[in-house]
Amino acid sequence: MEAKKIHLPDNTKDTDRSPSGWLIIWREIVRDKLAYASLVFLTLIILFVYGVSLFLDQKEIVTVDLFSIHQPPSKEFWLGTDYGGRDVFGQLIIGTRNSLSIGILVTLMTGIIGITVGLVSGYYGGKIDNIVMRIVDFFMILPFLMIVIVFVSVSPKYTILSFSLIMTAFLWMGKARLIRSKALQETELDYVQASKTLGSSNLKIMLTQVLPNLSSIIIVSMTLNLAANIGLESGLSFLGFGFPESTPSLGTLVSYARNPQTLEFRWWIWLPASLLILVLMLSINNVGQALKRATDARQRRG
Amino acid sequence: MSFLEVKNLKVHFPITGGLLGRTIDHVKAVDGVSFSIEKGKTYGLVGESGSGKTTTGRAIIGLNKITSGNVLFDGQDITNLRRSKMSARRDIQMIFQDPYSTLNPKKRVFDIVAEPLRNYENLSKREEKKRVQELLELVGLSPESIHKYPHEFSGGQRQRIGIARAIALKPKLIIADEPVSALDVSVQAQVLNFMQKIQKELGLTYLFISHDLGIIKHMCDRIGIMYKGRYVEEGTPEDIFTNPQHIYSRRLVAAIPDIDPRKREQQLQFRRTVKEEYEQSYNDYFDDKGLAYQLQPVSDTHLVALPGRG
Amino acid sequence: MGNPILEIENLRTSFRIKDNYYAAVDDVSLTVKKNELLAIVGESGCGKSALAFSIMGLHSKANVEGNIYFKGRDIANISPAKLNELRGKEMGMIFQDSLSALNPLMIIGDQIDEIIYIHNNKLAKKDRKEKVIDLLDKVGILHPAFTYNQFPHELSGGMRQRVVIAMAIANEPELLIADEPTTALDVTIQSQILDLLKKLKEDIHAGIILITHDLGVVAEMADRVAVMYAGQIVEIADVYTLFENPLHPYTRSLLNSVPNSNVVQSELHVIEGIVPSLQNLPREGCRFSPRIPWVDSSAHEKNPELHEVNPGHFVRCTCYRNFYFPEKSKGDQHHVVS
Amino acid sequence: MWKFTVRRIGIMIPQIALLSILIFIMAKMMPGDALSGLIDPSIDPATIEAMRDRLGLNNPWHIQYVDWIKGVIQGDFGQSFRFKMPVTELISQRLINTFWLSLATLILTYLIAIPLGITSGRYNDTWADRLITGYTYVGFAAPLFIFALIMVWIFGFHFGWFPTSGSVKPGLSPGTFEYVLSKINHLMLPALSMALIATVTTVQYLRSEIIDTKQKDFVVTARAKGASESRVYNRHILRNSLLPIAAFFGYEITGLIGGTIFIENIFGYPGMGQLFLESITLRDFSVVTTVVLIFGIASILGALISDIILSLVDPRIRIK
Repeated sequence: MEAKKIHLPDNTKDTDRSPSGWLIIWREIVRDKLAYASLVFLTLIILFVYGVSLFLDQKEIVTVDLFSIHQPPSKEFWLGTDYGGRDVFGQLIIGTRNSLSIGILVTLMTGIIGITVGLVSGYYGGKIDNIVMRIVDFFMILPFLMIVIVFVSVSPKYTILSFSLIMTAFLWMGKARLIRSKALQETELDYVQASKTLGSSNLKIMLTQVLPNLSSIIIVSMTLNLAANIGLESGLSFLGFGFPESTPSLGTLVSYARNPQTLEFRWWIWLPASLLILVLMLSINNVGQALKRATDARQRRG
Repeated sequence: MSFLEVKNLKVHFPITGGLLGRTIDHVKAVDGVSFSIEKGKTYGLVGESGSGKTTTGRAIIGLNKITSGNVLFDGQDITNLRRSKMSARRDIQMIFQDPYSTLNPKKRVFDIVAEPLRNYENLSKREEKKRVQELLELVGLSPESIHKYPHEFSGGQRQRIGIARAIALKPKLIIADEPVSALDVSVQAQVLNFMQKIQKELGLTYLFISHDLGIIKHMCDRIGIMYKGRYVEEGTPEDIFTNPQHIYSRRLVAAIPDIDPRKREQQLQFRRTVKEEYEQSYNDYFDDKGLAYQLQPVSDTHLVALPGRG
Repeated sequence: MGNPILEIENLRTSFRIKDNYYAAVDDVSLTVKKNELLAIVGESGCGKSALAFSIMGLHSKANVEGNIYFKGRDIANISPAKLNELRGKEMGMIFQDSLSALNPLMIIGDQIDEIIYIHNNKLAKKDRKEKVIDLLDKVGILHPAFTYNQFPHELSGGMRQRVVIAMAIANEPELLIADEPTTALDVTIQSQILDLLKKLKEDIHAGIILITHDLGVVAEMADRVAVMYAGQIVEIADVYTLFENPLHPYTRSLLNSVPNSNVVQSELHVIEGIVPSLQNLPREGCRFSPRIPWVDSSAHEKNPELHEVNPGHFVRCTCYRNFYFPEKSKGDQHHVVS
Repeated sequence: MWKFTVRRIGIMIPQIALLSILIFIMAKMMPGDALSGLIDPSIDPATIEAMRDRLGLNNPWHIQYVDWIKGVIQGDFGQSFRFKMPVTELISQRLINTFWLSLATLILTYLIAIPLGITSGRYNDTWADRLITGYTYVGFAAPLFIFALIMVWIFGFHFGWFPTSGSVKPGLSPGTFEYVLSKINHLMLPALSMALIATVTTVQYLRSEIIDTKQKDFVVTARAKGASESRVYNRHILRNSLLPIAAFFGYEITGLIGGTIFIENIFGYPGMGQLFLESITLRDFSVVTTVVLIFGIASILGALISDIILSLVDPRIRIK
């Protein structure tokens, strides 16, 4: 009766390995022209910025040169100079590199903390989960920007590292909440229960069973977070509470526009940085949204 | 001596509330259940939603914490035994209801079926692959499909993969929690027949949990009926289906639609009588909380929850 | 039985998957008479729900071809406004999942009130409320005035299904379509709902289409039965004929694969293979042939049609004449061969 | 309903307590204290020390905390050493300005979000939807401060349609019609800039909510009842999708606070956000503490309001 082996209805040979989830997602992204273009653009920007900045001397760029204040774009200064006579183009390259680096760093740190807390909280549930989530909820309500500004202005030895630590300290909660709710859903599914009855340890189930099922949501939210974090960093730098003064940043360049004269008449100082931030965030978001669509579609099919 | 013995099993879930999440009350999902299963037999646990049948099965295998009572397996007390000491537990495995969520969608069939082997047996890669392929053949799937993902299979096929995984460690007892409820009628038959076949071949004992009395009758050697966490009746299929004693069992049996359209009127009549009887004698069969009494033997094989004596 | 109130001719309902259209309902013709309960039985994916939705005009018109005559009028090709006059008034529908079929943010009373109001906005609010409470009482809700103000999630599954039924019969329709009305319910609740439907059938004299996968429910409820497989009707007969003298191989296999509480079966019959998905439906020849490979292929028709083998008993394809169950011995040797 | 509200308020109280502790810790981390501003080389350090003692600044931290809380409850937030006046007086006008700015932003946010969200959700996959989705894409990615700068640059400086700083034209007396008009004129551009960005998430949410609801079974039920398409939309789809949106506005407050810091800074609008930045640059920490406390409590209250509205709107939440 169930005598014969049941052959699968599709036309692929049985011996073929089915394409893995990531391969399918990659195909979806390539098909999405806007996202693919964004991805290519991002890759080029990153290569360019990190490559060129190797040849730029940061010290020289941030040194004040009183003889060339507020020069418009020229052959020597592609994007003119700022009020300190510093080359805007050089600052733009190094600023982009710095902004990207800190965005990536903060995203990774919040990711690691958020995933760990969310996974443990969602997997075990119960009392631990209750307490953790109450704390997370509390921090989520707080006026994040203000508190970060206060900590930035009172932290004694202020460096890039302390800046990213302060950002991380108040940014991991959102990720924790997201991961926790997904982990909770997954943990209720039978495959997790099955693993328990098959003798797998909790740690093993969390890492090898639940985590892979969160991977698409993690990658999507990390991508979107990266964009948000770059925005936050440049926003804080714009207000003067981001990078230390000696370190060029896109936000700092934009902040020169707080001078009405600069805003009105010297567009070359602030507009390129503004547009670059905008385009960077748009591209990263495009990739993120495309990833989201791709993973959603895959879930539907699965 | 019985193979699996459950003594006065209770599983209570706390209801938390208030600001501090204090425990206000308990849901008595399973409230004093005792039964035993003999080796190589199939024991059916029936009940409607909320009867506690699934919780009973999950408590035995250790997925729900047992509040009180004992579970003896092959003479050994396995009550609330931690999973880390599961070497004693590899003999009990479970088949789950939902063929879609029971397999991890991100894993290939090979990894799914090999999971228990990796936990308990140190096999070389090659041995492992051979074992997995053997298991897949045993459940009637082509051994070449080990590199596929679960979503490439139909419901019935997935359920077979679940069974392959459950029998990988050559268990002695399998707890089957509504194994065919989510499947179409024709596929149900495939899985049920298959379960009977491997039972013979591997000498398995089943605890078969279901809401479908037809399937229970077809599969089981002994049946227990649960209602709100307690037993109302236990006996052979003969006892339960031709001579149900408890008013709830009678109502349950009367509710099964008869497959013969000529018996329609008769069935309707029967159901009406039982319904009246149920309404009239409800208080005789249930205590003031609407729960069943203790089981009392009415024959060698037949126990019914009746008031009095206990 | 009376005159046909519903006549369906060559209905075909297709859905788009990626770039192609696939027919979920293919060449279905049937009639329902007044006072008659027609059961449509089949497994998941056979197209029975798509058929029900097509009759109610709930699928986009572009997807539906063929004619559906309701009291002589072709409702497959009428304007939405005209269709709305019929829906809910002369045609009622009972849905499977009562929790999702009810608006979670609206009280029960308002949801039933709405169907009365749409078709008779002259009735005063007070009278409508009275009518709703009467309806709730009629479907066996114990405290109708209280339930009127409750939200769907506050009711049990059985109670909610009663509400859905109350809604469907609010305007005493002449055609009632019940799509798996008891599938989500426990057996004891199921039997109560079925009894309620029987009672209502006598009360409102409607023609009823009952869609189900449960042969027991069919045996208890139906006057006539249509068996669907892969989008087509493979057999139609009155209920006694169908259970006592089923002809189509699919009907016979299905009846043999259910555990029957009346006879002791050592082993259930298994229908080989799987129910094909919409994209994998065989488009030519007998759609059931891949699942009975032991029957000689010459037994099938090229373009299987419904044949009237006895008055009122239709069977699709000629393969039923040559169908037999394979010998049991063939079954058990599978894992030896590999 | 009442049970839920009481429980929800019960959650809020520890939140406020926690907030006050956090702010107190921040205040302690800030260099200097109430007397630092007074430091005058001619005063003997011993005298200052004595004053410190008298003011309780040398007490153990928990006593200081209790003292501070007592003051706060009585409306005493201390002195601003820069402006040499009580913080309460200093912030009152600023608070009103920020309140109007926030209110205008909220109103604009919903005025934009609801029609766009509905159009985009109801007619999804049309050119209108694509246009709106495109806008939300850009709006979601664009940082507020850059968008606001470009708005000032174009509409403030280039076209000169709107004033580029202040909250009212100097020289007008409060109460006159011109005064009110000038207020609104100063409010428009900042509020619009903030709303155009803040509304994006609401548009997106509304759109996906409508698309989701469209596919719900109860919508099929409504059609099977014979309801006309407009009735199906108005009574079932839009109603069910708009109700959760109504509850969002409490949560918007947290977002608004971040927004006002940028917006008030860019538009030179004298509100709380600007005061905050000024005080932190001037190290006027009693003002900073007060602003953070007020905004923190506003956020907590916003979340409370949202949750209560949600429980009113969605009966399923009340039960839990």
